[in-house]
Amino acid sequence: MPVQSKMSLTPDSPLSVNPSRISRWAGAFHALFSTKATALGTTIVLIFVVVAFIAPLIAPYGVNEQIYSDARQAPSADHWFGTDHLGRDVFSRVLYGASDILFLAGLGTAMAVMCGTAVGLLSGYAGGMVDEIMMRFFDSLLAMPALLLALLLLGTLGPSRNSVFIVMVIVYTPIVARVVRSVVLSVRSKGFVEAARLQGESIEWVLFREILPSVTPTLAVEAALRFSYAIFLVASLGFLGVGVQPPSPNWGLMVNEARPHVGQLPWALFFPAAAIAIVVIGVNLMADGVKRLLQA
Amino acid sequence: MELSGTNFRLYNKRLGITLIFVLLMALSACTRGTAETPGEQVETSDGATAGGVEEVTSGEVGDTKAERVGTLRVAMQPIVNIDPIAISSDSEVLVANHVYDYLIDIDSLSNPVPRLATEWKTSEDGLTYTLELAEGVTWHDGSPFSAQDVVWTFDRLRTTEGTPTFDLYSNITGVEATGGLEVTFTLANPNPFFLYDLSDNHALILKAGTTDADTTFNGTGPFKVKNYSPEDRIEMVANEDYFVLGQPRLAGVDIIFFNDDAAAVEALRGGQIDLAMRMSTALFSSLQDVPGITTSSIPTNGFDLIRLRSDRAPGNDPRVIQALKLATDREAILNVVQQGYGALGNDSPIGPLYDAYHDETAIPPARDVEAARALLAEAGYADGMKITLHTPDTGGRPDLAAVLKEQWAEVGVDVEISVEPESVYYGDDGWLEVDLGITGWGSRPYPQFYLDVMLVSGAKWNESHFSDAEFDALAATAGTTLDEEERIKAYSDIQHLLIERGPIIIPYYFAQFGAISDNFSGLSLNAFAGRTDFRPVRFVGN
Amino acid sequence: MLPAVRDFSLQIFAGETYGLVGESGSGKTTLAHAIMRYLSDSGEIVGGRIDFDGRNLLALTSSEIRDIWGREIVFVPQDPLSALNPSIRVGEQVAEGLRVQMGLSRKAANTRTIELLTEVRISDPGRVARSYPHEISGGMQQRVMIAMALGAEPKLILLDEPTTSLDVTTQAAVLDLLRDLIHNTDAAVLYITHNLGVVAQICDRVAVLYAGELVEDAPKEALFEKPLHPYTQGLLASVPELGRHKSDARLSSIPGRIPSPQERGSGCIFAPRCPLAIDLCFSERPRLDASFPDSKVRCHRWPEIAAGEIFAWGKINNPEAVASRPPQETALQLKNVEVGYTLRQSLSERVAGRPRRRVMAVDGVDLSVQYGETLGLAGESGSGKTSLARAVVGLVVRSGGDIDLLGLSLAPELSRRSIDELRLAQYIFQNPEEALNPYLTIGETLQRPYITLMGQLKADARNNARRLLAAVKLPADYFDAYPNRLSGGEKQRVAIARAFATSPALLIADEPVSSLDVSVQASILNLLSALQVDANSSMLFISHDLAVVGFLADRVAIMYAGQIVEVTDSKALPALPHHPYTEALLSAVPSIDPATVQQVIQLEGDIPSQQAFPSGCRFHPRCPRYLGDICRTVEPPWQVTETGSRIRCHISPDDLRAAQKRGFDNEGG
Amino acid sequence: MATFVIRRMGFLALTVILTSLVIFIITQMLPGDVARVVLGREAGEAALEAFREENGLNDPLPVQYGRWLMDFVTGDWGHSLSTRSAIFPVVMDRLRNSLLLAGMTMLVGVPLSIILGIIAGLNEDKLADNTISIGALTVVGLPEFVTGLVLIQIFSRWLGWLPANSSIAPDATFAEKLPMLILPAMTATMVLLAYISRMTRAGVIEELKRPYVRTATLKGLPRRAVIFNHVLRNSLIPAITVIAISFGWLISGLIVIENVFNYPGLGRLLVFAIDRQDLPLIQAVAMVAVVSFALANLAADLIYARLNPRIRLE
Repeated sequence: MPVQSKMSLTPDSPLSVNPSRISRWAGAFHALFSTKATALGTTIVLIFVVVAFIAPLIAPYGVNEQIYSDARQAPSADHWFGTDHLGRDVFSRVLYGASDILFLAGLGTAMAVMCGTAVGLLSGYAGGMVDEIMMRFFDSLLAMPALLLALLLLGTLGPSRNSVFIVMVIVYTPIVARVVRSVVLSVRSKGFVEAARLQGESIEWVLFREILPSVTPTLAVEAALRFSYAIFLVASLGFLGVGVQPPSPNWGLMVNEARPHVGQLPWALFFPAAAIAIVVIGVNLMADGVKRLLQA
Repeated sequence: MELSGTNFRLYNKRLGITLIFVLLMALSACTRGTAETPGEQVETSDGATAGGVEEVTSGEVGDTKAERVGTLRVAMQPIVNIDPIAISSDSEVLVANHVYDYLIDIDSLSNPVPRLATEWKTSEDGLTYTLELAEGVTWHDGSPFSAQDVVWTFDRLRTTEGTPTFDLYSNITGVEATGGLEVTFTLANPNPFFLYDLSDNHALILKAGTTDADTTFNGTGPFKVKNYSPEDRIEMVANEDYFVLGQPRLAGVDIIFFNDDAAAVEALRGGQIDLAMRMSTALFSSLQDVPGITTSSIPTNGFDLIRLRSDRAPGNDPRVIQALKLATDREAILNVVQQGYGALGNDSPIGPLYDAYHDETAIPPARDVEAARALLAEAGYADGMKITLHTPDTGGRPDLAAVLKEQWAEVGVDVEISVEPESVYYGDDGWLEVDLGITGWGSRPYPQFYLDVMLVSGAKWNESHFSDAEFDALAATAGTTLDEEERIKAYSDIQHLLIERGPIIIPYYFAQFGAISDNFSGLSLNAFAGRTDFRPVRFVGN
Repeated sequence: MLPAVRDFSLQIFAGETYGLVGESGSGKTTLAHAIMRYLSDSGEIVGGRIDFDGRNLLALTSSEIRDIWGREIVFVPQDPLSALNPSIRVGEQVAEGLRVQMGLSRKAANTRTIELLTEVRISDPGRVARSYPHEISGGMQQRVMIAMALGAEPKLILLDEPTTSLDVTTQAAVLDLLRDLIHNTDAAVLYITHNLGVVAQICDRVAVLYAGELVEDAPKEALFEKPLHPYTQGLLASVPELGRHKSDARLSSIPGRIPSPQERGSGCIFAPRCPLAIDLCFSERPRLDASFPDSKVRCHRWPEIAAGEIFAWGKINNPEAVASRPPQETALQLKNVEVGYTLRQSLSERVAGRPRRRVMAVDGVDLSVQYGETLGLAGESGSGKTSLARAVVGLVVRSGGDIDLLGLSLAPELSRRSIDELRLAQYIFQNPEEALNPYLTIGETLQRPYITLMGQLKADARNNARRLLAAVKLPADYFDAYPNRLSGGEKQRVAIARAFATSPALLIADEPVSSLDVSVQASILNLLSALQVDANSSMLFISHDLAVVGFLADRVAIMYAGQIVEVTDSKALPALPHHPYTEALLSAVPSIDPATVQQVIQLEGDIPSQQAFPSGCRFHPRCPRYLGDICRTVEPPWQVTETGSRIRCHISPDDLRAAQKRGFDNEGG
Repeated sequence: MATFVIRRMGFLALTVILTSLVIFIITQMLPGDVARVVLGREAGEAALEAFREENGLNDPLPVQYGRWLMDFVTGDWGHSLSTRSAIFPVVMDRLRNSLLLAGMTMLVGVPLSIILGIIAGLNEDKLADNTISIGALTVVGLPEFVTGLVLIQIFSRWLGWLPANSSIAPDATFAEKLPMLILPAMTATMVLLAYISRMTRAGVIEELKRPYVRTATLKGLPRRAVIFNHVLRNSLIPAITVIAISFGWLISGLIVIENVFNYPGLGRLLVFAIDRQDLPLIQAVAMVAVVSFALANLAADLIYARLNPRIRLE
């Protein structure tokens, strides 16, 4: 049986997580644009972040500027997204809303990620009773649907921006902590961590230099996911009227405020709703990219 | 002695007949055929005043033995209280109004009209009222109704501490059954508005000795409760033994609870409910051209009140309230927040609906940003002022707050808005505590009510903590004098006084909206939605 | 598109067993898949022919090839657990193929399944057939895979490292089974492996694959006797054989690493690593020449090699060989060390008052290591050797016993040991991939011990780290590189460097070469012993491979079920007598000498669970030399043999020797 | 298996008890004085104090908690502070409605999501996959209230096929309820669809890469048999877990959807209770939600264990 073959294989993507410090970033950047989908997601998120920062510079009207004579207008050259029932420019409000969402959902997520990481690191590394108690406590928080917990907490704290922020931290910290903890548990027994312990490294070094970097990629994916959920939560709370207060340009609140007018001013509902959808999709697509980056 | 009705004839005429709007098949057909804009439709109704009255009558005359058909499905906010002594919201009153009966109703012309009381007499000194009660009235549990039930009910209303009627009826010195079906009220001081007080929202007659009115329904009213599913709906069927011949004309009324007015309007549009009365202007205007639905609106004296506490900084400086008044563009607010429905406010609770008392010359100064700034600077707020505006989450109040924030920002007042669920805002007396707040006030048949509970020194709901000797004297005069001219004068002075220094801004008076399926006819809107009467409503669809 | 395998030609005849040898990255699994025309989405056969039984497989339709799969060509993969569907009972998995390929009825297929399971020497086929894959041992799983392959009486059997993932004794048993099965079949067999010993034992012919190319193809005897390709020579020279010791000869090793598909140049693919390479080798790719009538080799210089004029590597005594040191003083002393865990209970279990389950990984071990000595610790997985090692450095907390290092009594907990104590004992981990923090540069990793353990300033630490890098023969530019640029062997060098940075008195190496290729393994072993001599460290060297242990260690301790059963001088390993367990382990090491016919001692059953050790002698349920009740009830005593070994057995050393000698004689005769 | 079930149930009980503590603490911190809420704005201090004494509001918190928990377990859920009605029948009625909606959603949404997920997974990175994935992602991006409003606009306003309002009557027959269930169920399906189909897709892709698929293929099994007998069996395990957990979400987490459609389920009741600071009602609804959620998780665990023989060893 003569066998002769000539074979060619395309190898897996040569991307890897950490070639060197500089090219590591370059690699990450490359990965975030590696497929059309992730490139789209990354672009959306980048635009979103940029808009959030420069909204006051590019918005044609003020966030709450009410031009009574222009109230209830359909999209036009003057008002790209039309105006709402109070004569506010929907386009400008959607732009300002980007910073509202970014700073509320973004900072809330960031804070939750920080708290969750700290708790997850300690809990996972310490193990034993500390770990057990923390995890049981988190289980009990996670045994409630997130929105239910959020509503209960908001009932207690009263509706305000700060409350929404605190609620987000309380709701998401356990989730992040569990994710971090599971990574810590798998990294903790790896040779390099044990080697560090054998070399008498301090707890801080072990936690932050040995373990944390390995947690980071998972954390990045988790943070992206949390962020997209946070946008949802902020919008949903706004929609239920228990979140940020009017006349904040919160997209969820805008949808809620536009709802009675949907028959006549559909644009006032459509654009903020579309903004939510696009950003959530963007964040999700980017998260997929980050995930791919990890698997490569 | 004369029939009490005549006392008020003049008043009624002045009130104007613009209140009325009758929903008729004919009219709705006309709407569908010709009406292009909501405005036109309202005008049609205004033009047809006299005819409207007759239509109501003719509707009632019809054949008295008509079969009771059709169930009217009404969208309302969820109810919480069912005991008449504790009810307050539109929907709670609406339910009670059909399970129980009042002694006297106030009709859409603000005339006291008979209900359980068929006629009444007032003594010369105005201190004794004698009411004759209807015959053949039975309770839903089958037992007969008597004067004792009325006595018991009013004793409960006036002696139960902590209820709104405890104060209202403090003027009553005695309630006696002076016959099997006759009851006599004795007053300490004359009260020209006593018949209206007898028709207070809470004054529904309960069976003597009832202890569980907060969980059960045993009334004499036109409908019996078939099923109450808290937070969801209440289903009622016609009371076959109702004492008014030929009423009710419906087989039943289902009141379905909606937290969300937009959802209610969707349901109306989809034919799952037949009547919606609570809705924002936006929702109302969205219903204008919908086939099969007739819309109508009537003016009311209900209003949103912006009030600043006057007993502490910053409101204790009259220049501050003056500046805020100057900073406010009432017309813009009416147009934007209420989309032009309703009437322009003049910072007093005596609105144009009371045309006997409303003073058209009492007009707040026009918006003047510079003057407002100057006043604020004088008051020590040259660099602006930061203040939180509290508002319940219902109706157009959040919008009103958002507009005020913008208008006041121009004079340097930085408003932070705090929106709370209505129940939370009113539930814990927070609304009486905060410095700056928005409060919704419902329409009443006479204006004295507002002055007595809201503005006189120490009044229970004096949320602005307003205390002004001149005002108090004027209010007392208006509330007790039997001289109509004196009252008109006092009310006029009050309006000018409030514009000048009252710590309140009233930017508009509401219109009451209603939208009903063309399957029903015979409904008249009431300025206070809870007192809408379903007894004459007929099912005319298929 | 990069070629993973190119220009590969091979002929296998019916009844022939072909060994395909290559290290990781050589493309042997890709090749196996290609032969079956089974390729993953990323791969493609871009040219050539595969003729099977008169048909070109590449020209067949997918339904035609499906008829061949499982029926005429069968495949036995490397990792049986993942190759079995976890949620289907194994019997059904065997029967399913029989139904589809042989058209058997459900009932007939089930009957045949039991027969097949019996054929692969599964003693309780009914129970096994009803089990899920995870419920049976690795050896059992692989037998099931083999049964699955044999069911259709195929014409070609592809075996892809079928024993690599198994424990030593199991591996031996499965190999034994395979040898018999192959012997009794007419099918052509392609046996893919990296293990030259296995090839020597099983195959008729051997093909050597390097970086996707066939470099040598010869009958087994010829290849082992006279390898013509430098790479083949290197491979053979780098295998530590039983009985070879570091004091005799250093192991040869091949420098560098297998080039990735992108790195392959235009010349001979092996030239960059070949000590015999000449200019021609770099410029022109050699053809596959027929060297002898029956052999082929791809080398420009094979005639010179064949003539014995040059050689790349050979089994010769090496002048640099490390001299064995005479025993001095005791450096490390273990007394009655126990490592026991209480299994983690959930809170609800605790609430429910369930008794805590205890597991003994190490149960009363006494051992000592002398200054400068290397003590080998051998045993199968689950024997407790790693737990023991980790207890010494404090990575697991021992539950009993004393550990003295240089007279210092070490606390059980790592956190209670001083920096000085930490500096004395360092550890090399089994898996080089996990040994280095992927987020620190090699330089940063190597500086840390100087900073933390020696208290040096950063600049000094940096210089020392650079010196260290050179000492383990890694290029200086790796200093700023991250570990992902390094190969497995290079990572292990860094890990070794880190461990030696502080010149520890004791070094513990836990299977440091088990995951490395043979040629790399040799260089790591050489490096270890060289550094050990320089630092004058003692070493505890753990491995499951007796040949490796025997090569590197001065003395060897054999561990079974948490206890030491034998301690012997490594040079005495080839001699008799031994503990019956040691005997079984020794018999299981495949010899690379094709002339040796091995008689493997097969052990019944599995290593006992750490939750319930057998009474008496813990080896008795599996012991081929089981005496009777005494083994079952009484703990065996320590006995000393003539060769100086200490054996824990009821059988006297003389009787043991006699019995074991007889075993050898039987084989010989 | 029996011990596994018992262990999981013990774990569940523990979690629910801890969660009940969290709920109790949060609700205790709600602003407003219960006595004041009940007795109204004008009640005197003496009346308030009497009420507190009578209802044990002056007891130490742990005592109150213990009493509350015991009452909850024994089905004595007290009366609503706002509507004065008994809580148990109301909550049970809403729970039934929630179960009905959840059941409807599962019936339609789950098979659809799984099929789409499988199609996407088997055609990784091909047209079908991209279409499904982009569709799912788009739905993921849309909050429920937007999806719900869009569906109302299309099916209720434009086409007039289905009612926009789902306030089903308590005595309605299923045939009467059905049209009202469709839109909210569709909205919930959208959320599940994205979630479950992505999960299924990932499961299929992951399982397709496993060596046992190669074993099955090289056994000569037809592709169909490989997919159905081998791949799906394993790849659906995580999806089924997700489904069970989603069921818990459907019962308790449809707060937004129930409010958009005015559906009388637990979510709407909760918003009602929170709006009115109705402490016992909030606690009861939250507890029912938590217990349902926990039971769904338990079901997920058990199904997972049933399907995945490896788990049972643990």
